[in-house]
Amino acid sequence: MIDKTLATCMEAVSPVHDGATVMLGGFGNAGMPGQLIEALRAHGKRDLTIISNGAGTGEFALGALFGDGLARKLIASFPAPSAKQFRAAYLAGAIELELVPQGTLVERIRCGGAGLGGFFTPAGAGTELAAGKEIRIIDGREYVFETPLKADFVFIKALQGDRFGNLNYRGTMRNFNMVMATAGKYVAAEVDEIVPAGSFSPEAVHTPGIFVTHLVSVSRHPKLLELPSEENP
Amino acid sequence: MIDKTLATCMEAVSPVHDGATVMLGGFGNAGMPGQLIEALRAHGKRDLTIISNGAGTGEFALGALFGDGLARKLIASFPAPSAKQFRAAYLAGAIELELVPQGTLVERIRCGGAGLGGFFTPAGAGTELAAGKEIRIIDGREYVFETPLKADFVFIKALQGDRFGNLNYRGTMRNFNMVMATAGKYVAAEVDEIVPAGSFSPEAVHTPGIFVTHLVSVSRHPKLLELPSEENP
Amino acid sequence: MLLTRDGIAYRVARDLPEGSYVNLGVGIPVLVANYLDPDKEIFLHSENGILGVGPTPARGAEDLDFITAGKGFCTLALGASLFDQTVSFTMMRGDHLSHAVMGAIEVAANGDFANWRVPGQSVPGVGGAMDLAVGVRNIFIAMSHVTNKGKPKIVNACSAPLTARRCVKRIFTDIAVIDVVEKGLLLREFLPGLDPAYVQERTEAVLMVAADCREMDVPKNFKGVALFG
Amino acid sequence: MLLTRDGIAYRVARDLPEGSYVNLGVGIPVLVANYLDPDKEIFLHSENGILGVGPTPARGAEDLDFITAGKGFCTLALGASLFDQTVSFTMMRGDHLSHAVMGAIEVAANGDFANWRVPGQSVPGVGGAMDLAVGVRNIFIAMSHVTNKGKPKIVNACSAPLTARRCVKRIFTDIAVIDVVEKGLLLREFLPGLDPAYVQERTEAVLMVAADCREMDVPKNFKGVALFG
Repeated sequence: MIDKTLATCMEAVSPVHDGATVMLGGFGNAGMPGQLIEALRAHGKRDLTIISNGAGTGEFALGALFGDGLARKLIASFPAPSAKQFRAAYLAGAIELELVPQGTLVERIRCGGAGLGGFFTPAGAGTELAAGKEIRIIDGREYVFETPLKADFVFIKALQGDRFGNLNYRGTMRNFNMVMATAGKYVAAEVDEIVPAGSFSPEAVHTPGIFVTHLVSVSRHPKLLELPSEENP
Repeated sequence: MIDKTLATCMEAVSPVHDGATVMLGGFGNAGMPGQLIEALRAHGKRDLTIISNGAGTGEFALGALFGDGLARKLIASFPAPSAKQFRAAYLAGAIELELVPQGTLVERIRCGGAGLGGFFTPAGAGTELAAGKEIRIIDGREYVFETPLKADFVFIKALQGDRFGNLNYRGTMRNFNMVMATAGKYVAAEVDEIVPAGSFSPEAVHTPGIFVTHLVSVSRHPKLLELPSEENP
Repeated sequence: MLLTRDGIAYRVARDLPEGSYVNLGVGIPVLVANYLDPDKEIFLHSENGILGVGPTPARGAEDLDFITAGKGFCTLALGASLFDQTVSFTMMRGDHLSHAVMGAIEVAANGDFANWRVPGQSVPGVGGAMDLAVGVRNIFIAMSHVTNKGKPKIVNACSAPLTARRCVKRIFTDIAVIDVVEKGLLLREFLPGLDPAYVQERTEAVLMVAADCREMDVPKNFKGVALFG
Repeated sequence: MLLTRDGIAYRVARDLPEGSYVNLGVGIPVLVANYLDPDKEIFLHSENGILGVGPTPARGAEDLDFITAGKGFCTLALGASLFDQTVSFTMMRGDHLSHAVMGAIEVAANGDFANWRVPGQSVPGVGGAMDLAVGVRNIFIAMSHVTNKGKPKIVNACSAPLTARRCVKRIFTDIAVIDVVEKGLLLREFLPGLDPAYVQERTEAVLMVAADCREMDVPKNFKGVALFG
């Protein structure tokens, strides 16, 4: 019987090694695998290359990971002004940033997951983010050559999963999680609930189980459940 | 009020002009827009370039379109041995065939729909289907450069649609329909049923309405409803 | 008396037709949502996977799984759909959205614009701005006409790092509406009480004046919000 | 007494482990589905958008919206998912499926193979074969050892148009199981009653014989179907 479920987030992050490339899903707090990232922090491996849309905020999960000094490089599109711990590390020269347009980041991950070798995008042409990259004029328009991204470990968040690794999402949780699931050999999903095999309608599966190697059911990180307060609008 | 519904398939095909490039969804009989293709046949415009996975079979819809002599070129991955009318036209020199690996066809359509300029795929490298194409070695592996495909008109099939053009599919109907919907400025969907706005759960929309410009509700072509018989296994 | 940020947003909203698919950037652009004609069906897109963003939920009714690209909570509108980042950027880069409304640091006479990095900014972030800029037919810029130091933001050539070249279609400021056309900038509207010369004085690039150039039609207030100030 | 087509399919099925994700091509490969160990959970993929193809429905229970890539009607297995062509080919080309079983016209000693176009064929069609060949880790070939004219199909170099280069991992024929390894072809198994020399005589390329080369373990019949004939 196939059963991809693990008991704990620590178990899910345990194979991560120093120097690994790690993709982390989520966009803002929605769909962020907060408990897996906390486990990654506790696991403490260093020199990580993190691929993520942003750099988090605050004192937990993605935001705090950069304060721990575990990452040597971030590939991202939007480390927000509120990403205080990343900003401090970056300004101290302790972490490298590879900044890419968000659509290019998405497409590079898809390219890695879909077995393609690279693509030309118009995004970034004529800007400083195209510096040093191959340029090609196609049908009179300028395009930038971009290369695939893959990761040693991918950590994502979904709503529900079954023992085959099939996943679904709610609201705006899908964001980077679905495409990142295709771009690694080790893909662990944090879910609110593991449902019995056969619970999903085949038409309603968002991430087919083939892309997911492990899943763990855990309550969301308490900080991710906080509604905005006066201090935290 | 937005209302993308049309009364008839003839109305949906009426802007098609001689020399147009037309994408037709479906894989086998599943998800084939049979009534729209019959209307396209009746419309009778010529010198069409058809983009479709196959070349149909039998005496109706996609298969019969090639017998009508309306197409001057087919871009496809698998004109099956049972595509008798296409085969006859091809062997008579009456139609050109651009044969591409199926994954390359899919990706070229996606590339057109996603605003990209081209991509490198390993599929076809070292084969006669790469003849004349740019080759690039990336990380020691050979890739073939492929270019985007778009169409003047896209005709697809879905299960249900709403007046905004949101669509869902059942079973194996999605196939080429979802990606083709992104690759044209004029995208008409044939649906079994038009449902009231608000009927779809936002998580269950397969093709967001932004990609669909017109839709028409019509019973499926009778030939597509036939179960296999002794004569037609 | 110039337009407020809400006033600019109000004016932008007037140019969004029924059936448009619109991405609203952070800052003044998101305010546009408050001024859409309720009789027109317009789909608002959020790059993190929503087509059909609805109103902000009431305090206490927020749902943690429903946020916009600006990280604020949202609801969904009638006919909304949810999807992942690959589909969202297909919409953005693939010429499917009809309009993107963005802020800017500078806009040049040829339609170049800069909006993602203030020169000298220590930690850059770009997000989806470049994809929208190259992929959306109607790029609308909503911004103050000059900086808070009074320096023109509509210039001959951008000095800030570019977002994209030759893509801006229309500029909405606190004093004017200006189109980017083949030959340069075309003044379409100016604030009541001002005149084209006033706008030109605050614009580095040369403005052509449209034959039908007219006073902007914006009320003083809208549902209690001051559109002038 | 050679293996029948069902016999080859039976033998292929033995090499598919629990948890494998397998695409079965037309011809002998699709027969593999009939011989899978019911105690193992194995997901069958169909390129038109199914992961988890189930058994063929009973006559009269067919559903027109549920077909496989071979255009036959199908049901879905426990845990199945449905998706579109972009996701399907991400699985195929992106090294996600664990196995693809395909027929072949020829296989060369270096792992090249040809399966999509018989030389001189008037109307070519390629389908998804090339994407599977470049994207799946374990390419299994299931075919007769020689043509119906007795010509070897395992050759030094393919003469038919290639599907892909250097990708075949294992060849299952009606008389042998042969691995493609770094140095060439390695005979792993031969039919009971035959010997390595018999297989070599019917093979153009030189075969190395594995140290543990052994007789193939296939029963005469399986649920009433003859596996030898």
